[in-house]
Amino acid sequence: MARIGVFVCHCGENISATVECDKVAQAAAGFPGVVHSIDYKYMCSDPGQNMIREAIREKNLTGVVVASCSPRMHEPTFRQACSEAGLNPFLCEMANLREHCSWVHEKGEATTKKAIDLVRMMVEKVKRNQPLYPIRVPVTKTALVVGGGIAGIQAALDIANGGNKVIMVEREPSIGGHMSQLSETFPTLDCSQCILTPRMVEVAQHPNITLYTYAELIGLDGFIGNFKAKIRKKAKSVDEKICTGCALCTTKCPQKKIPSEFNEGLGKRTAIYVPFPQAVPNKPVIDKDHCTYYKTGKCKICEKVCPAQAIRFDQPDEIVEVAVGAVVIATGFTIHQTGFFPEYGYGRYPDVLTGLQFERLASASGPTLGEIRRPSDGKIPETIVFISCAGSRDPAKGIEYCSKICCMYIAKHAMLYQHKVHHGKSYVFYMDIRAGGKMYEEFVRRAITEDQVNYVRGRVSKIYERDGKLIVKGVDTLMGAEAVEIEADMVVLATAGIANPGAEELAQTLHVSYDGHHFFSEAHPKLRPVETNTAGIFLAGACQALKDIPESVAQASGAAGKVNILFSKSELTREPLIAVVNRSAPPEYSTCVGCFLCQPACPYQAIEKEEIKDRSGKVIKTVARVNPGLCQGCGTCVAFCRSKSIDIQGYTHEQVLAEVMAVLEND
Amino acid sequence: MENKIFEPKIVAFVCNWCTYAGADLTGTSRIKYAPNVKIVRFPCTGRIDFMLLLKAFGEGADGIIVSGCHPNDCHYTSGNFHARRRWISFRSLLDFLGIDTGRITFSWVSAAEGAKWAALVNDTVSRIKELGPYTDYEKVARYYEEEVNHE
Amino acid sequence: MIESYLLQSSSLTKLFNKLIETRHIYAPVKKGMVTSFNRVESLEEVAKDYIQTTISAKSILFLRNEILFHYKQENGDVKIMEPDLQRIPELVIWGCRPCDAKSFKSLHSVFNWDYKDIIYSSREARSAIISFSCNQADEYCFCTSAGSGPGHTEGSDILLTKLKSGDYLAEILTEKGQLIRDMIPAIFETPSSESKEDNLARIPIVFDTAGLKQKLEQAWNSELWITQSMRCLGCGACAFVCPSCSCFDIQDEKHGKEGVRSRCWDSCGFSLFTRHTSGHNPRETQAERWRQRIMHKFSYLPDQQGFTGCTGCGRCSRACPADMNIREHLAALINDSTSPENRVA
Amino acid sequence: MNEYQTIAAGLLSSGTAAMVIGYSEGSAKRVRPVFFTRPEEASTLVFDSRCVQNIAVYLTKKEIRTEGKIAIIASLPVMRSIIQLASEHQLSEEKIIVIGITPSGEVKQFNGFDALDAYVSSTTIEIEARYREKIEQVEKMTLTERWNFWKNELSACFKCYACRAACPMCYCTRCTVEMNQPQWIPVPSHTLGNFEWHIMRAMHLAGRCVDCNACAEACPLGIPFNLLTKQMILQFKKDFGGYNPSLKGLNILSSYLPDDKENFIQ
Repeated sequence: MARIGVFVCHCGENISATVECDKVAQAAAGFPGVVHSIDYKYMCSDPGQNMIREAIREKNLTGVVVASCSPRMHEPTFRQACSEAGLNPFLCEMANLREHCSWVHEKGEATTKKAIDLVRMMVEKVKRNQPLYPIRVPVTKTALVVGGGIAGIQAALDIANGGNKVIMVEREPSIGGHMSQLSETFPTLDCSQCILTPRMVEVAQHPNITLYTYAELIGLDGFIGNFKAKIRKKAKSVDEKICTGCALCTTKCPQKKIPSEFNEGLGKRTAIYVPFPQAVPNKPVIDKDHCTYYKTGKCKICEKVCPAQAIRFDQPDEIVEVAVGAVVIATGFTIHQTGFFPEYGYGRYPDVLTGLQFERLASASGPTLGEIRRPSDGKIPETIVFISCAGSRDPAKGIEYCSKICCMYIAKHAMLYQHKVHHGKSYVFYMDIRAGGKMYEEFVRRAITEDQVNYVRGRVSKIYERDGKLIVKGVDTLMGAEAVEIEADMVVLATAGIANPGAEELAQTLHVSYDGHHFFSEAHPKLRPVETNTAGIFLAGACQALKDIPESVAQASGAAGKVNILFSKSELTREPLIAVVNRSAPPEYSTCVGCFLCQPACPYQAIEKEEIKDRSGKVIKTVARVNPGLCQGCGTCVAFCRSKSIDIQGYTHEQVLAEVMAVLEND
Repeated sequence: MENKIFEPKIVAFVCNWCTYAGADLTGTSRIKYAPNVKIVRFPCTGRIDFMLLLKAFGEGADGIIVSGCHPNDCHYTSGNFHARRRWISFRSLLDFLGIDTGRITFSWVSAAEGAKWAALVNDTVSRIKELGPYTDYEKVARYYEEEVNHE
Repeated sequence: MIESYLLQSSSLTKLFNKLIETRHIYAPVKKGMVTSFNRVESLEEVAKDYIQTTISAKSILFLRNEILFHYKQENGDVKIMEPDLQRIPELVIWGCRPCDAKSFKSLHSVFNWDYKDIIYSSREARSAIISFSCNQADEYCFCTSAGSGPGHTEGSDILLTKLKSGDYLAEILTEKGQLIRDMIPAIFETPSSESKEDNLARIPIVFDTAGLKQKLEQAWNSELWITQSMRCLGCGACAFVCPSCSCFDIQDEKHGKEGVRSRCWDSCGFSLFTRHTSGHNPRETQAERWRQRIMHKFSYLPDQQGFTGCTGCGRCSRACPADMNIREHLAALINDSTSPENRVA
Repeated sequence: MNEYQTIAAGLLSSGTAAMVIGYSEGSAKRVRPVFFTRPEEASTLVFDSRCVQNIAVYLTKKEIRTEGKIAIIASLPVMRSIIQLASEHQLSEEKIIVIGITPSGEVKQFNGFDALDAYVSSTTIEIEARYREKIEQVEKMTLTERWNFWKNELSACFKCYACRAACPMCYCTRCTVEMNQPQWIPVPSHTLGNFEWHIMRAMHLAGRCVDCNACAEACPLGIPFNLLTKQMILQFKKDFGGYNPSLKGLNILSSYLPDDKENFIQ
């Protein structure tokens, strides 16, 4: 028989001011199964907790109801107290008399009566509670970092330096990401590559990091601590072990007109190529789509010139499966190309550039070796216009959000231009200047005051070409919406940052949620910004939302910290409030009939098929099984299961039905 | 008994992460509302079995509130989406059977909407007060009373 | 003690009206395709043309759901309140067929066997059965093979047989019948010479019950249980329309601090009927449950009570969604030649 | 012998199928399901408008056991049921041969579930006009009238569960009405117990019912509870844009769209 203890808390006067706590305790004493019922000023205090512990020991309580504040506040406190007295912590429930009763109702009979009802409800629930034990799952102390940009690099290094193994997967032939393309960085104007390259090398050389470049994640199964990742290593057609990285092949390749991705199409590369001189690993790959041999079956010049004989045309793609305990997604972002903008010429004008293209022009390693020259004719632009919010904050274009980094990089671009073309004139069309960040506002001010960049508040409605000039038509809203027309030599659009193509597919592979713009969703916008809703999968950098380098690095370190915390123990314990499919003796084995309609209802792919076999190994029945590592305890499957074969611990059918019955009971 | 003002019995089925927390916020903000509503906590609206609504009416509830996270805000990503489908179909079935769906308030109340929770409760209470006690369903549940009343 | 009278067709209303002054009358009422015994207020409500009602009259005495007692938790104690049997009204079951009337015998025997069920008995004591002989039958009827017949008198208090003239031959069969006659003696006139038999439906005998019982004793392992029950869906339609099936379940229902314990119909055809808590089911397959149904009616009850638990009304066959025809199946069992060594399931 | 009889006999004599499930003449001009294993029995097969019992129900019964394949004479509703059952992992393709008879009387033998699925997907479930009218009639009633209508109809139910037994989709080995910890549905056949049983039955068939009408045909008391599932189908077509069993689709209640429309959530 149940022996329930009820402990009614006054919470100072927080509860007792409107609820007559002594009456509640008295009423509870009369509930069937209640053998102990008291009220006290502060149940959460040491003496209060002692009362609970003593009562458990002295009266052999089989369940405890603490009628006090919200369980979201003190449930761990009281469960701990019960546990210390030898009662399974899950045999303790709380009735929320403070947030849901005393604070929201006036003093009176009805309020006390409601408090009694709430206590009755929890007494009936706790009678049906079962002792539960935390779920333990082993942890594979290897992290998978998807993406080798600055966020991925930072996360990998932090995890690796924490003493854990890392497997990094990068889609491109080299790590480095967008940061490697940048000329200088705001607000310090230090050289991007100078600060990034050492980190890239560190990744390559770190004993704890395994790097897979030119590789993609194609599958992820399992659950926190125990994932199995499937990675496709695309054939590089070069034996990396033998290749010395001399790059002779790249100079001899007859295909020389391929637009360079690294240079945003402003430069060319060969079919066998190293994306940029500081690439890590610094070994070439053959781009099969452009290679003459792969296209025509003839050429093989690279093979002939390779002194190390490292070319392998017949190299296949390789699928590797790795066991990992956590995943950091750091797949970054991309930007809209100029072709997205009809009003700015649909990308027809070669001198209308994106911000990233301008970065390449301004970069010493870029196609112009750092000189700002027009792609069309190589001339140095005398007048340059920067347009912010190209696509961003424009619901008509489907992008409501601010791309966040543009205001700062436009200021940087304008400054770089002014530093390189002293006599040039630069204009910035902007909606607002968003320069929140350490030294950011000062940086923009510097552009305006020291470098004489002309900031025009207004939108550009149209760009068209006239006599080799780009005519930029806009308005200056600070001058009374006066029409402005500028004859520019070059226009740079701060095009909207968007999710990478394939982000949606990746999210589905990883079973993480994503927003309407295909950025990955964090578990909580404020309090869990680096976690996803799938335990063990974390976010770093711009794949979650646009962010600049320091923010990406900070989030990456945050994610790495989370991973290292996860890896700090060899076993993981989780609250056992998870769904369970019933099992019974033969011949039934389970009331589950294996329709598996619960599978699509589960947001976590936690429902597996289990074959029940006889001694000879013959399958008798296939039933559902909830993987305790994956289940997060939402209970959607429970409400959906027709035969009620799934139940959820902590919110069982018996418990919730008893609660409903009890709360509506007439006195 | 007859002179007593009708105080409806209302039970609320809410999810732990949004509406339960929202109701906590109503408390911490000291916003007052009618004491007729009692909350039963669930991990997620996805967990709320449609049978529980019938059971509540059978036990004499005059009104029911079902509330959880706003779409896209579900702690479990999609439990509320599943719940929404369930309620779309269940509500239509109840209505077809002549069970008063006007007595069921469905809502999304986030953890930040303490004031919305109070308003929702008050609206529901005053609406149910206007409708009066819900006896149709309870009567069939307490079918035996007619036979045993004479005792 | 049979007394025969002539009841003019016009007297039927008089009899009905007399009875309804003091008694509740239950009679067949037709609604759509379904005819069932409902409480009626006038003879017009009573169905005119029916071979057999869809549901038998048993539900009047053996309620679908009978409250055995009502309880309340009070001051830490439980108060039990039993139903007031004095409140059971005097009632008349009007218009049941001879096969139905006979079936009350097996209900009576079940509820008075080793324990006298006071609720059933009180209802039985307060009810009188006025049956009507059958002048038509359908191909499901087999009363003549099951110890009953279109003019069988057993179980009825009064049996009315409609004569060619439109008048009725009234047979007063019991004291209850005499009491009714004495309520309105004027309408019970001297009978004519017209033979009762000539006014009864002709229902061929397809097997003889004693032979069947003998055969069944050897038929435990017959293959027929399997082949016949193959199409059985395992529902309870046959048992619930049956006038003599008496299986029940005891159920508690709780509402807050009070509740009821009730007795409700159950069926041996349900797989749950014999299932143990462990999951083990001594009647694992539908074939075993079908065998139980037949054996119980035609072998066990005759052993225990001396009569069969079937009166050949044919309702189960009419109601069966899979066309399990008991008459046909019984005939097949009689002629069964499958080896007794073949085990069921 | 006609076409389906010939096919059935052929399947048995070649050993391709070990058993044929179909219909033959029964009592009182009714038809009944038959199960036979000898080719010569094929000539007793009938198929006409009387064949409304959904014999797909037998495919999941543990009593129907054969070592080899089962061939089934399948009307369109039976074919739909087979697809729905297959989508719920209840049937294995290797064990079943479908001798389909289309509403126009064409006999089609299907090799594999994909072909059957393609055929079933090419048809649509349409609620018959007479039921649509009845549903509209009920919908037009006031709330109280509707309640009284159903109270009157459902209170007649004596819970023989013929509706459940006749339904191919009710294959659970432990129905929720049989669950007693807790007792979700009252066992007695009083009005409440009947309401809750029929509400639950309808909800459990949501998105699964193939509208074969076998439940209503089986009801010995002629209770029009099939209106519940039919109304639900009409509603689903409106709310979720379509309704058809398919191997590819997801069950309506275990899936969702982020922009499902409703007008009642505050």
